[in-house]
Amino acid sequence: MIKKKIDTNKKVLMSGNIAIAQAAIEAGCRFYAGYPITPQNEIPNYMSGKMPQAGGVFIQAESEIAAINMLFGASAAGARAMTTSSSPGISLKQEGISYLAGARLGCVVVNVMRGGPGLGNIAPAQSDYFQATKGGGHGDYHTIVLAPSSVQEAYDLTKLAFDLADKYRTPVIILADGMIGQMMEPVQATGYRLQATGYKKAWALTGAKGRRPNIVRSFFLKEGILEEHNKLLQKEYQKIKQEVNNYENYLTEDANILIVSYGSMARIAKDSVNYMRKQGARVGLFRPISLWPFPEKALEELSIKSNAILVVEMSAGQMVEDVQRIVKSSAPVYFYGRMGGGIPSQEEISEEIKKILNAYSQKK
Amino acid sequence: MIKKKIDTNKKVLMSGNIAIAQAAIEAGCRFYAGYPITPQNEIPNYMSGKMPQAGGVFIQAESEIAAINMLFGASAAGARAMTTSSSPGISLKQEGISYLAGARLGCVVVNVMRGGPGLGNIAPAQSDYFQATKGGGHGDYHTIVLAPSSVQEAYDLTKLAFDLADKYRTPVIILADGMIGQMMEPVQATGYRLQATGYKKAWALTGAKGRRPNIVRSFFLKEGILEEHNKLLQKEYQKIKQEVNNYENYLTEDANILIVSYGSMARIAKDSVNYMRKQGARVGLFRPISLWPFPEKALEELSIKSNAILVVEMSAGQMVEDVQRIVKSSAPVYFYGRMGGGIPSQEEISEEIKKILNAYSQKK
Amino acid sequence: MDKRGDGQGISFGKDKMTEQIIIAGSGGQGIMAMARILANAAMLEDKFVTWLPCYGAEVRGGSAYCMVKISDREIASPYINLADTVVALNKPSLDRFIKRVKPRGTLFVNTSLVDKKPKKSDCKIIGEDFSDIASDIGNVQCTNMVALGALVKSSSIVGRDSLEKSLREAFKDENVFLLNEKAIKYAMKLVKVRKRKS
Amino acid sequence: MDKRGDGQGISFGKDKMTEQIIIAGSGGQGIMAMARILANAAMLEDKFVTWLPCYGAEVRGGSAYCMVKISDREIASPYINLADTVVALNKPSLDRFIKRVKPRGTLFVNTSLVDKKPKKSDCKIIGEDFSDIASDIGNVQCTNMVALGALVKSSSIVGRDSLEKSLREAFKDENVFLLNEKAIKYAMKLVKVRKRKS
Amino acid sequence: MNKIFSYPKSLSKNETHYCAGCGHGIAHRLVAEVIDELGIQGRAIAVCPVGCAVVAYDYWDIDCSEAAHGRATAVATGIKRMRPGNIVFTYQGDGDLASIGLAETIFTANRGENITVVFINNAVYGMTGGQMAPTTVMHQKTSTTPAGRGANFEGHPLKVSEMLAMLPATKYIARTALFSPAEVLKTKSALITAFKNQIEGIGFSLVEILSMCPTYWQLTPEKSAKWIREEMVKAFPLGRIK
Amino acid sequence: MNKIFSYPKSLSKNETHYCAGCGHGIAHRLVAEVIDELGIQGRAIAVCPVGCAVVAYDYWDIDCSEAAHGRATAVATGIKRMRPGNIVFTYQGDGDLASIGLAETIFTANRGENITVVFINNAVYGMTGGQMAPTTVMHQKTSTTPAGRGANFEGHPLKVSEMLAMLPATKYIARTALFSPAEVLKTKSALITAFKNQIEGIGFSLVEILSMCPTYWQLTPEKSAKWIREEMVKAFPLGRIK
Amino acid sequence: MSQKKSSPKIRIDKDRCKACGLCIMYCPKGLLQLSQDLNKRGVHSAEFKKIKGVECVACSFCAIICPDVCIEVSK
Amino acid sequence: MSQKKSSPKIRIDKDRCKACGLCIMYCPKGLLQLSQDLNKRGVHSAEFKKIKGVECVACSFCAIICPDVCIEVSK
Ligand SMILES: Cc1ncc(C[n+]2csc(CCOP(=O)(O)OP(=O)(O)O)c2C)c(N)n1
Ligand SMILES: Cc1ncc(C[n+]2csc(CCOP(=O)(O)OP(=O)(O)O)c2C)c(N)n1
Ligand code: SF4
Ligand code: SF4
Ligand code: SF4
Ligand code: SF4
Ligand code: SF4
Ligand code: SF4
Ligand SMILES: [Mg+2]
Ligand SMILES: [Mg+2]
Repeated sequence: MIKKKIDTNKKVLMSGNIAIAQAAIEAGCRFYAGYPITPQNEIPNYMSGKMPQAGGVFIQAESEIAAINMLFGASAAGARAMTTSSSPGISLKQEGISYLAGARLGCVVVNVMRGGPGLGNIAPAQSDYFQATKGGGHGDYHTIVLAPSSVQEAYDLTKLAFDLADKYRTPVIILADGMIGQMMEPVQATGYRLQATGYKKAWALTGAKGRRPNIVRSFFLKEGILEEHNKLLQKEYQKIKQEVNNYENYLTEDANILIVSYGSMARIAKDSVNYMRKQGARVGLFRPISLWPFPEKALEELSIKSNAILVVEMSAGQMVEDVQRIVKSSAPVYFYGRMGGGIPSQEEISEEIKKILNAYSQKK
Repeated sequence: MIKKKIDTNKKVLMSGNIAIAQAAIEAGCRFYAGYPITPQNEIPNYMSGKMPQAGGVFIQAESEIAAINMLFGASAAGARAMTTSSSPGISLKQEGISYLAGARLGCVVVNVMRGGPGLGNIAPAQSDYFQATKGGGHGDYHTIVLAPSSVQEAYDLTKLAFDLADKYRTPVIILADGMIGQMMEPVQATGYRLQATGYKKAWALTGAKGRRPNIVRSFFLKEGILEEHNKLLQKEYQKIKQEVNNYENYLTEDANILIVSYGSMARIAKDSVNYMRKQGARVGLFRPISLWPFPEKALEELSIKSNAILVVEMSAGQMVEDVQRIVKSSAPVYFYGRMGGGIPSQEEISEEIKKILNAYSQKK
Repeated sequence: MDKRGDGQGISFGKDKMTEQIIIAGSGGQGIMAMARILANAAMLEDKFVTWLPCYGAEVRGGSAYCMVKISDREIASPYINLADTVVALNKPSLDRFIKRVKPRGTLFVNTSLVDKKPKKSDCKIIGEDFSDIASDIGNVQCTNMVALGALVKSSSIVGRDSLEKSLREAFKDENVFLLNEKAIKYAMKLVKVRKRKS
Repeated sequence: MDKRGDGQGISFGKDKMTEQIIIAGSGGQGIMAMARILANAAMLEDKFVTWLPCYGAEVRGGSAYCMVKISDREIASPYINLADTVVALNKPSLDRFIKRVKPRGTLFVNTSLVDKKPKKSDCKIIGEDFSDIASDIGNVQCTNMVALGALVKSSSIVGRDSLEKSLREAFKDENVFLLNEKAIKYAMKLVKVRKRKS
Repeated sequence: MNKIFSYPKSLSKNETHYCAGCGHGIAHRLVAEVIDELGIQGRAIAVCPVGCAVVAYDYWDIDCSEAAHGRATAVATGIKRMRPGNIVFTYQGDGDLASIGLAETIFTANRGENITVVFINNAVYGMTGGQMAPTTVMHQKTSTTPAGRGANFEGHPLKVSEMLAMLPATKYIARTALFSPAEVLKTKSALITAFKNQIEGIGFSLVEILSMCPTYWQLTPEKSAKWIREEMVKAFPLGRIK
Repeated sequence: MNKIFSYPKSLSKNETHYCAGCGHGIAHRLVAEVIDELGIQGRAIAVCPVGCAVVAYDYWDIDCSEAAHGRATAVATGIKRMRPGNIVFTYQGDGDLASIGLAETIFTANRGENITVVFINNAVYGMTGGQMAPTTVMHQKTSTTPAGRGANFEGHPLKVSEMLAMLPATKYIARTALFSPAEVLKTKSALITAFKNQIEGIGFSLVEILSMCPTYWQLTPEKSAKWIREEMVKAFPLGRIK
Repeated sequence: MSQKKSSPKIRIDKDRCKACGLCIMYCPKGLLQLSQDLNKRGVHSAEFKKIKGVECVACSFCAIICPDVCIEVSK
Repeated sequence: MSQKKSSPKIRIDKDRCKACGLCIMYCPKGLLQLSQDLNKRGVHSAEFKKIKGVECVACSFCAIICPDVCIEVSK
């Protein structure tokens, strides 16, 4: 296995897509299967050259479906495995993801979201939140969902994703959007992580020599067994809910207007916070990083001291439903979104905040 | 076209699957494509014989994906079209459904849900609520979702589904579960509906003779156009939200404990209401029939006069999130669910209600 | 008959009659057909009915069962927790459903495929060699009809006319119809005979 | 430079320098490479940078553009609404982005592909026949480098050393490097000359 | 007395859920015999299909993976690439391998993955109730071809093995049957070749086995055996294809 | 002076977004010419692919449908069955038709749907940036075969047309190319046959067209034309296949 | 005659048997039949039929064709 | 000489042209070339090159191979 030494002192200008690919290899990913689709083509292109060099496998699969099912095999064999795609391709993987979840196989699935529905376009979007967090596939399963908002974070979260996938034996979705995938920023690489192999996988398929056969399955026909299996899954989900709660608070301590936003959208929202602060408004930003589990407690606490909450998404309003559910009647929840690849400007968001502020001052 | 006269006076004992198939033909469905999967095999089996007789087309597709995309074509050509499957097969159709929604093509998709995730089992379940109502596919789209709770209703809603699909140019999902699909009950057929062809489809592909070409598409690359298209979709969704709001209230007028349940689960919940009423408890049942749009207003109103709400599902808790979102802080929302094909008995549900009642009486 | 007021299948307020039957056996024993003929006969008598099947491994092997509810008024849940009547056509079905016969209910057992007649003090047990009888009549496949005959005879859930009508609707082929009818009739006689004996 | 306090790219409280540049053209004009070399040069100077591309029809034809932010401190959004500098390498790009130059900003126009020099009173307009110049140097493909030379020369967003270093990192092939360097240098000279003239 | 025919070691003692006369039982036993004879029980990994043989893992005493319907070869690819030292095979029905999974089958073969494929062609979808399979022969009546295949534009039986034989990367393709003891033995030797190829690193090998489904052919087991011999082989000629 | 070569009526005046020298432009024009000559502009329905030709509907003045990537023949099946009087054709790239859509392609052909398929084989995925296609030839370098196809177990170029020719229900399968005016004309006559077959109810017809992708072959248009003539035809021999 | 080996034998696991009849069909000596009794499964399992003068030749055909691995053969 | 037909002619839509050069490659008479000027697209489009004594034969090769349908041919 050839490993080029990674200079962990030097920042490199790279795109989110490349950051994800490089991080995967450094995290010990040794199986990659994918099918080209914009805006994430840089990942398979990069992997086709680098995976063989890293002693791993690159397969350009015949379809997204083949890719996710190859991951099923690679993961069943105990390997760290990744596939990447964008919205339509991710829709095709839903059956496979449900199988991986059902069979308790970890893997990393990257969705570099684009405008939908259907073929849509290739502009950045955040309209697959529901699919990722509620489970676009069938059955009672969840996958961990992590949403980076910078290239560095795309790199860091990809590494984290492999650990979580092994720890909890679940698919982990990196929910990036076209903006994160395509944009370049300086990245500080952290080098190879050899604890990658630190997870014992006694259940993995290695040949039954000297032990009872291992079976990887999600099918439990006998009455009651599937329910038991589901209880096990739910218990694991409860554990994940307790342990995975990533978010960023930006100027929220004294904020009475709270913006909730994730991914690249949160970057623009941050600009708006900065701008509104200059205008003297006490605006803050809550940025969930783990979208599932959603950092409910943290938001709940902030919501109590907020006069109003503005959810901003590059979608028709998806995460806003979770926010409403969590916030309950603590604060009114407003929404501003752009769809189909439209990117709101800082000004648009600030305008929404001003509207809310006006409504409040009028009330007084 | 041979049409056997349907005796609309005589009840016939039939399964939900057959009721759906027969209703589709009577509603003017002339294109059926599907791929076998338990527990809905009776539908393709029936259709293979009856569709040709009705002058329609039956195709056993090579896969669920082929089937949904054949529907795309049939619908683009202006026909009423249906496909049916069960959970894993429906997951495979997610890309296609997103395309149909994006291209504004109506069709009927039946999901006779089974236990998941993965291959799961073939017992009845309700664990695809998220997938159906939030959009398991990519992008900001919605499909109308109708959940029958009897065989007669499966028949009636299927007919309604075709009308809604044409009216709003959207896929309509019949979200049945294995119990509805498999059980038999007497059904009163209502006969052929010839207004089936009453929807003018000027946009349909018929050849461009004498007019400008029609294009059926979901792809809008030029900046801003996809967003306009999405706005159009959202406007249509608002219209649907206003116009489609199906639900049943069962003994809710004076109820202070409200059960919320849908589909076959609501049947068992009704037994529990009956039982608890005998015990003197003021329990009622709210049964949403359209799951998307969810009858929000109706539930909101009921929730205000309820002391507690118990959501009962054959899932780990999916609809409950919508209930929480809608009910906000009006009443505490409890949940009881069985997973992986487990079917709760009336007694189990009543037990939950008793627990809630006890908690309340202790509070006093 | 549900006269115990446990609420199953009983509407709030009124106390109408509802019969809850579970028929269980192995994949190939014709459980579903038997239950369907029964349910259809009840429908022909203008009763409310539900017929809820449950298969094992998709279609074959394993144990399959079917829940039938017959009532004078609308039936809420088709699902049966405790049944008035359980028909168990093989051993695994017996083991599984014996505990789901209501107190004072009836349990039919196919003693051909059960080592020993089961014990359960709080319900009536009717044990017959359904499979052997069917074999004797000429086809072990008729086991279900033999059981159906015994069930209808001893419970009069449905009338004989509607049963016959239902049977005709189920078997268009005259020979098949006759064979099945024969099995039912034979069983009806048998149950009477045996009953007298016991 | 953002000195107008509109908040774009400016952190709350402090008023640091942020340069916002949009480079636009058609698919084959090397927009992305040009922007990347620029961004990388800034990174080599330890600046914070973001580089955000936008392609038209997947890769070819249509109009493509790239947004580059260069700042002394962390950059929130990589997205640019109004830019300090817009470089428009063809007509559609000009039409599209002319309205997004900030007051007192700079607009670079490739006059080779534009009928008439545009009018906009509130910003500086630098129009050069970038394509023709590139053609003259020997390769119309170098249009982007000619524009880059002009941009760096007239704005000094990045130093020449870092630009050269960045160029080296971009073009490993010596000949390709030399051709591109030549284009940049030529443009740098040119802008000076023309400036004097005007 | 010596046992000359006894229960294979790699076959679990569980009774199968298959119908009487179903070919799956024979094929399972053959696979187990071959595993025993090649001494690979400790390193064999099976990928089971979705089809009547879905719980084949209950019948073999080796490591097994499930696969989504049709995707067994994709799953096998993932396993084999990560565990090249193991002997990885798929066991798939005709619906699984030749309908929903056709693309995966062809591409896995075309990549020349060094795996073994056991392909059970019983001309119907057994598990879901006897619908038409891609391999259903002309005029055969099934649950979804009530008037016989061909009456409703269903096309012709698909000869997947012949298609795969066209691919340069496939190394061994044979079609055998289970309708008689002699054919069962031929099937076994074909399987031995197909597994040996993998052990020796030769590459993609597939054995297509014509197998009885008495239930959905609506024939007795005996008549089913005859139907393969007399009818099915016309559409699917036996022998080594490549 | 009479115009002997002019702009086809069924071709819209829009300029295409294709790269210089891209074969799609020629193929589009040929399709339009054939539609004009057969007088079917008023009843033709195109199903456009996902690939560089995704917006072919902007270039033809006829009714058109989009199709999800790879599913054009399934969409065409739905249209044709509901509109048997229309002339329905798909236009698909090699990624679309032969990779993700392979199963749909084979099954549509096997059912013998009476449609016409125009198959653009340019040996790469154009739209997504020049990745390997199933038709990429041995040793060809692409974005995902940086060391040339074959160096990393990618298998061999897939001859879909030959596979389809095996199916009894396919009526006409031909492979042509666009590398010279003469080949362009041959392509046109193949297309005429393929469309006529549909008009006459003969059945499934397909024309595979070897087409230049100068951008991702990283060759000039001229060299691209030469590369087809000299290299690509070795893997994909021209002529009528069936 | 002293060289005559002991009778070859088969052993049928009756409760496993599904009565498919394939062994019966293929026994070259006609030595197998369905029994009168029902087994645990409720079917008439296969059984060895003793016919005078006809010996089981241990050809294993019955075992080879049996889908349920009910038959063991010894020699 | 009176029978000599008028010169066949081609017309190139220069602004459509992408300068792929395929028409140039295939003109049997060598009558096409890239122009010096840039067109609207910024490329040096194809143009007819007048060569003394060499006539366009209206073979249409240039038009047939042109991917952008830039060329009309008349006779
Ligand atoms: C995605 C998906 N589609 C459909 C099914 C239902 N299904 C289960 S097995 C099967 C086909 C079985 O036929 P075959 O592969 O020929 O196997 P056999 O049962 O005949 O051995 C189908 C369609 C499924 N489980 N998953
Ligand atoms: C489900 C899905 N997967 C992947 C893509 C991305 N994609 C668009 S076109 C294409 C392949 C294009 O190649 P080809 O079909 O050969 O057409 P070409 O561009 O070469 O003409 C791919 C993979 C998509 N749009 N949808
Ligand atoms: S249905 Fe057919 S394939 Fe399935 S177990 Fe029964 S006989 Fe075998
Ligand atoms: S990338 Fe290739 S196929 Fe696509 S338009 Fe350019 S030359 Fe044509
Ligand atoms: S071993 Fe041969 S002869 Fe003996 S019973 Fe079996 S089949 Fe008959
Ligand atoms: S072959 Fe096996 S299962 Fe069939 S009858 Fe003989 S012993 Fe029984
Ligand atoms: S028509 Fe023929 S001779 Fe005339 S310019 Fe075109 S290619 Fe040359
Ligand atoms: S073939 Fe057409 S596009 Fe190419 S150079 Fe000639 S005129 Fe221009
Ligand atoms: Mg099969
Ligand atoms: Mg291509």
